[in-house]
Amino acid sequence: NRGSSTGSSSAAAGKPAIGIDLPRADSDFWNSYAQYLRGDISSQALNTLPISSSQNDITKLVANVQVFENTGAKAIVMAPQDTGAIASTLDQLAAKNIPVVSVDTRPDKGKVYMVVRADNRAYGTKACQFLGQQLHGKGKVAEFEGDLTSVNGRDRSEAFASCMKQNFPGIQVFPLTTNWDGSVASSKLQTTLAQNPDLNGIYMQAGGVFLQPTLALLQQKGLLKPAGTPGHITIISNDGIPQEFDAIRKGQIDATISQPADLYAKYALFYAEAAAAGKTFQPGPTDHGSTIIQLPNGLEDQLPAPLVTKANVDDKSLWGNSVTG
Amino acid sequence: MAATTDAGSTASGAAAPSAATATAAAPTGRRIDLARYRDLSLVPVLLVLGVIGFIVSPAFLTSANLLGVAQQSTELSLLVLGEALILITGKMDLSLESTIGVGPVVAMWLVLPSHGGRFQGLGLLPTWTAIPLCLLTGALIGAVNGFLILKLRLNGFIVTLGGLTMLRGLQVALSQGQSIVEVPNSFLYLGETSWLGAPAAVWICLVLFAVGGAALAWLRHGRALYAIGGNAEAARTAGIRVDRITWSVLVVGSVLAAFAGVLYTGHYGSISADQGSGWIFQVFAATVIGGVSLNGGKGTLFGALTGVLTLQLVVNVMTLAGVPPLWNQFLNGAIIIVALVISRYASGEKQE
Amino acid sequence: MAATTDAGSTASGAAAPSAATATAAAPTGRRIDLARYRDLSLVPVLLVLGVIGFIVSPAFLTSANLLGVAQQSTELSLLVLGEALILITGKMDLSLESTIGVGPVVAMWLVLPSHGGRFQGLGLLPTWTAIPLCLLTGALIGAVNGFLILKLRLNGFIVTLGGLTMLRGLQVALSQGQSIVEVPNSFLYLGETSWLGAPAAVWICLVLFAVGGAALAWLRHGRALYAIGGNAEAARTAGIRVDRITWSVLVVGSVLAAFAGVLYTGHYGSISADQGSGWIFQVFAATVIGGVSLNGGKGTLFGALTGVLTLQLVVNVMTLAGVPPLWNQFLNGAIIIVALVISRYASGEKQE
Amino acid sequence: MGVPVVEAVGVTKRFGATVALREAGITVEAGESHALVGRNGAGKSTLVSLLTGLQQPDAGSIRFAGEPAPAVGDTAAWRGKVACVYQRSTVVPDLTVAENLFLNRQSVNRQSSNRQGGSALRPIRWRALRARAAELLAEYGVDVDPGARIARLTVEQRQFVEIARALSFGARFIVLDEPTAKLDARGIERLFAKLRELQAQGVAFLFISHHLQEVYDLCTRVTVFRDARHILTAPVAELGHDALVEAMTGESGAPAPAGTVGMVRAGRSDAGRGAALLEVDGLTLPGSFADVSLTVCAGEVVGLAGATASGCVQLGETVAGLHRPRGGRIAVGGRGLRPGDIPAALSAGVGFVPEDRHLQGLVANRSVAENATLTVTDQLGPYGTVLPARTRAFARRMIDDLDIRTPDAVTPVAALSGGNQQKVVVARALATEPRVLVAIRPTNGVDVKSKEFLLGRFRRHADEGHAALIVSDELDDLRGCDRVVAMFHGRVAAEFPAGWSDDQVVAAMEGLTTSEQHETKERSAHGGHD
Ligand SMILES: Nc1ncnc2c1ncn2[C@@H]1O[C@H](COP(=O)(O)OP(=O)(O)OP(=O)(O)O)[C@@H](O)[C@H]1O
Ligand SMILES: Nc1ncnc2c1ncn2[C@@H]1O[C@H](COP(=O)(O)OP(=O)(O)OP(=O)(O)O)[C@@H](O)[C@H]1O
Ligand SMILES: [Mg+2]
Ligand SMILES: [Mg+2]
Repeated sequence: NRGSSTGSSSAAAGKPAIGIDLPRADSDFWNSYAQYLRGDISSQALNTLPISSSQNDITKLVANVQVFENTGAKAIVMAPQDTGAIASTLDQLAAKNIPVVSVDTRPDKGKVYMVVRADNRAYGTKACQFLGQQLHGKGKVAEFEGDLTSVNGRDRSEAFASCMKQNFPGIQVFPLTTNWDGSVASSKLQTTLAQNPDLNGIYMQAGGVFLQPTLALLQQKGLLKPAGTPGHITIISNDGIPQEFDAIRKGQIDATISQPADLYAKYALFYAEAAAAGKTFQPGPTDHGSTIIQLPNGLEDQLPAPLVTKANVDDKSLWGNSVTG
Repeated sequence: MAATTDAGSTASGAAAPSAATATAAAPTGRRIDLARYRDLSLVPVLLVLGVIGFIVSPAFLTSANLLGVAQQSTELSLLVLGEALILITGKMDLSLESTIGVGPVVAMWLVLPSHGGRFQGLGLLPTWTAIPLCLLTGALIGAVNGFLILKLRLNGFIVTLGGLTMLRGLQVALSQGQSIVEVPNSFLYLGETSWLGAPAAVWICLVLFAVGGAALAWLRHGRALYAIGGNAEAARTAGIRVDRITWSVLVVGSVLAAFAGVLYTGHYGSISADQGSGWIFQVFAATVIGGVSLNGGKGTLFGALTGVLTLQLVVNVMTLAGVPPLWNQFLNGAIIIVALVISRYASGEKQE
Repeated sequence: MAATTDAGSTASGAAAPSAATATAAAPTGRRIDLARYRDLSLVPVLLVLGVIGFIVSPAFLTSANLLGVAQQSTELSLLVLGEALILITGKMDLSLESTIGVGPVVAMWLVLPSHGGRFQGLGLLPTWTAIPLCLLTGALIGAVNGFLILKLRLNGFIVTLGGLTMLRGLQVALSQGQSIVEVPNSFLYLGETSWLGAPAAVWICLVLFAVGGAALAWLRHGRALYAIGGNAEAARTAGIRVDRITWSVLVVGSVLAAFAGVLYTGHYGSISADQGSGWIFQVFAATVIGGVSLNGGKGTLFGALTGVLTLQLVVNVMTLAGVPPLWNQFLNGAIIIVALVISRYASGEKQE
Repeated sequence: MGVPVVEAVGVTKRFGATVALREAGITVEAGESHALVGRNGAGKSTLVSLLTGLQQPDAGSIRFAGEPAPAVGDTAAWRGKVACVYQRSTVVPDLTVAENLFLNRQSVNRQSSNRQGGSALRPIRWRALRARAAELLAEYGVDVDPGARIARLTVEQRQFVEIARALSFGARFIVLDEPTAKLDARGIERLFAKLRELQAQGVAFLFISHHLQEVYDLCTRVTVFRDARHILTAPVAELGHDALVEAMTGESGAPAPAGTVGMVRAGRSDAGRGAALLEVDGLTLPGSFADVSLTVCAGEVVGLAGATASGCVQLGETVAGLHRPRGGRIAVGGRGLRPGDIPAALSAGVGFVPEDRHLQGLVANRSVAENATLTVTDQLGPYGTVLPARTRAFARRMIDDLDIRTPDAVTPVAALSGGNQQKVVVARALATEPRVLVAIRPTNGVDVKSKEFLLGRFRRHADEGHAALIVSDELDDLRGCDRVVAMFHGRVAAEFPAGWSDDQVVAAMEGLTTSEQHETKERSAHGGHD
């Protein structure tokens, strides 16, 4: 595990220092992100300060950022899971001309150099559309929401809900709050199944957390029928981790939305380097198949988040298929 | 805490027997000592919840739903079992919430091969040793806690709070923050299988609670827990080996937590890196509303079990009722407080 | 519990006081009674951390870094101040961790206009009332806690645990889970401004700790807290209005938490929906390693403050040292335990 | 006589700077009943903790019947050699009487009921246990439900549970540390009868008490400790009361022994009485007492005598504001008191020494100074402040005034010996210079000299123009009073002017209003020897 901080080899000595904070160490998605970061740092010989982790706590993030500031960071990469409470820190960094790349979340206020993320509202909409089509516009769907206080979760929930209401009024949605906890999701799903044995679909907002508990429960209830057979519950997940791909291949779930951990890492570093070098970007399409849009407080590069189904699950370009270890 | 005397309690004080006048002793026998029934104080709450559930949804009283609630309670109830024993002995262990996660991870780390899977273990030991290793890890954690609390005389609350953080950190470090999915079948079996139409975990929990309850009620060493928690000095003068028994209880509590980890893994199909995270509040809530005193020496396992069921039924009924997500947590907290009030008046006893 | 101090007892043995001759008591005065300095027991820990920090990074001893640590400690330290007062009085309040969030949200809900912004309030009151409203909300929460604990005689730990959940739920419900970003400037001012080169919040905290410490040491009602926490019944028979003072302390604790919410909002620039979530463990850890007893009647605010600084310095030094993220939490917990051990041997006193 | 059952030689025990025992020793022969006396803090309880394996001596050796004592911590082995009624309570309040009696040997059956433990897996038979407990309690004439929780028992009943438990181990050597302090006259009688019965069976006792008369009644030899040292051991019969007190105090020509405390009251007459300071009129507290009226005048010390159930303790507590009476009126200096309000009573000038110092009197982990000034924090500085210098000065005055033996004013009160702790409680009550002092069993656990001193202090307080009401069932406490009011079953039974005889008061306390009773001899002997 060591070595995260040793990217600063001799080649890196002259490069501007980049401070990187990880939002948490205990989730599959963020660990993949961290692995990609480390890989990219050493392959590109970047000069980074020791990587810190804020354990999903905004106050720790701010403390860590302060340390970066005091140890000479020229650009900072962070993933503030609380998009409000980072505001004053961003202002402070802007005052000191330290550009910030925000990964995965879009700060509500305060200047950012670039937001690198996929569009979470698009996740919700894509999931809604997929389920709506598979179920032909009618049926019952359970939705595992994340934490109500998480922006990403909220964006997905809102987009999913409004899309369902607009396009598939025949589908009844059971939103279940889970605080991103697999056991809570499992128990609420169990209750929902007792009440609605004819449940047709499930949308889980984070495969890393919900996938195994859900599969285990359905298995136990004898409801884990392969896709295409009668009684199959249509499941769409979100994240794009290898386990989800396995489940798609086995027909246990139908689809997932690949949240590109590799691209998050790659472009976070790319923009951090560019920022430190003083480059600027304009809204519009990019050279890597995404679009930069203008935000009130900066720019956002909306990375593509492909829908993965049985049809394209073996695509080598999907990060979930190339993750190491 | 403060035993405020008002007119009512004085009355009973004076009516209480004096040794000098033998006849005056009778009243004690006749008056109902409500405090003895504090373990049943949640029963009315459970009934109320049952009625609400029945009104809210016809699905509530189906066996699928009730068995579901029972199964969802299993892991929590094992932690509660352990914590109840520890609290009765007058100690506290917050680190149980990490033991449920770190036990399985250490076992996997020791048995899973060092290449092949996504998770790299050491592959030191054969796969069948996974469950014993997990329990052993639990025992070790309990023993270390006991050492810190009983030998170094550190404050138990804070030691185990530090332990909670450290063990959770160890779990993250060993598992590299990933869920471990390729778990050996032997390890999954107990948590996922069913016996006689009900999940095996439910049977196991019932047996463990029955065994624990019986030991507390009828065995000398079980009764010693109450004596130690009630007045450790008195227990010592009565010849009870206070430190040795307390240590054993801490070990048993941690072993139960590690075993809860086995059931959890089977139940949810993988070992997630934040398994059990945040549970300790629930554990305390269940144990204490079930009538176990934080000051030691009071409470029963039956009471603690009703505490778990209350918490789980609240979630179940709220899900069935389709409470709007935004108001979910608020209602949850409000119901706990209402349950406390009901149980306080049902037991007629001040909670200290 | 028994305060056995053996160092030097042999030497002084010959001159030791006899119970029957008052004059012989003098030698004890000369010996250093380590137990009296338990409030300073973290000072060696802080020194060790300082030395490590100095070795690890030249940035450690810069004023920017140290002021940063101080500012990051402010909100937590206010909660610790409140909790320390409550613990000294022999009670507990877990709901402080929610009060820090719900206080500001309620204030915003009452003052922000009902349309225009992303967050829709009621717009009932003028903007300048935001801070008073926030503090008032805190006072109300404390008063309700006091009512449940002192009048209904419910268990304080569990009532406030229920309260914690309920208030957090209320916050989520009112704010619809979103951060509130358009906060009036008056509300932000204290948390973001600087006075005399240091953040205003740091000054405010120092003043509040000094005032609190002075009150505990030199005010009649302050001293009463120790008596109540040590033996509430003895305090009552000595004419101290136990319930009234306890109630006040609960209210003060909640007001401090609400005020911490004001500083937090200014410090981080918005009110986030999970502001303070999970802090209560930190609060307890800081308070107790700082020498305040969970059983009441013991500890000082200075000790509690060293507890906060210890926890914050640990995080700061670990970040400066570039501890690998995966091992971060593990080390954090391990250091807390080591700090406990050091402070236990530095104070020479068993922790109960 | 053969090998002594227990022999402690040259034992030393230190607590920090305090030497509790310095090369002290004691030898108890088989079948002997041996008294251990000494002033508060002399080291008696410390010796007990060494003899029963609770603590380890720093130096010296302990042998039982010639064999070395078991290792500290091997409690089971100790229990086989010695049983003990400790000075501080060793019952578990939330367990039942039956269980407390047979703690850690619940599952042992009747035949071997003396032994510890028993098989760990043998289930407890609760019904049988309760039956055995009932039998055991019946031997002491204590009628309580064996299934009741200890917490619901009176102090005296609890004490009997402790005694019954210790005696039921079947040990050949039993230590009793102030077992009579919490018992009333009949209780003491029953205890002594039981002890004599065991003595006849060859059981040896080590008996600690501050009631020297009990020593003369029960014991054959006596050992005196003073200042942590062994002073003498002699047959009781050879040592007169004065010689015994002299050995304890180290002062020759020992003045007033217990029986003559009343002498302090020399030459007082009704003429010395001033205005009524405390007026209690038709006071009723349901379940405790009804329609009680009582007046205490300035310059007067009034005794309120009554057994446990007489309600006299509750009456005292009601005057101090601890309970809210149902009816009636309390006035101090002519002004009515707000009922059930302790601060109001305090500010009206009522000082209060509560019955149980551990429960109601002391904040154990706080200093002597803080405890002694707890009631007068409003006098220790301006604007609600409490200035440390003034606190210390005030406390030193109280320490000198009441002769409290403490290393210094900032010592936690828990580190004081029992008698000195009691003095701190008295200090706390006197600190306010109360117009009316209400003291409940104020000499509880206090040695002879200190008792005399405290009672003299109360008298002085009255002489300064205040009033004192002493609630007690100990005749020694009442001897110095100007008047004694006796209560029985919640009513005033009789009132005696100075010069009462022990028989009269005891009879009134026991509800026998005629004074020709003979059965009360025992009690009077207990109280007023000499
Ligand atoms: N644990 C302890 N820590 C410090 N000092 C102690 C401790 N136990 C006893 N002492 C001191 O040792 C001395 C002897 O105390 P001990 O309790 O043996 O006296 P005692 O003879 O039983 O007095 P009493 O008649 O009041 O019960 C006292 O000065 C007391 O303050
Ligand atoms: N925490 C402590 N620190 C110091 N000394 C202690 C402590 N606890 C007990 N002691 C000592 O142990 C001895 C016995 O304590 P205990 O409270 O029984 O006093 P006691 O007289 O003599 O009590 P009582 O007569 O009310 O039953 C005392 O002398 C006291 O000094
Ligand atoms: Mg003693
Ligand atoms: Mg005593």
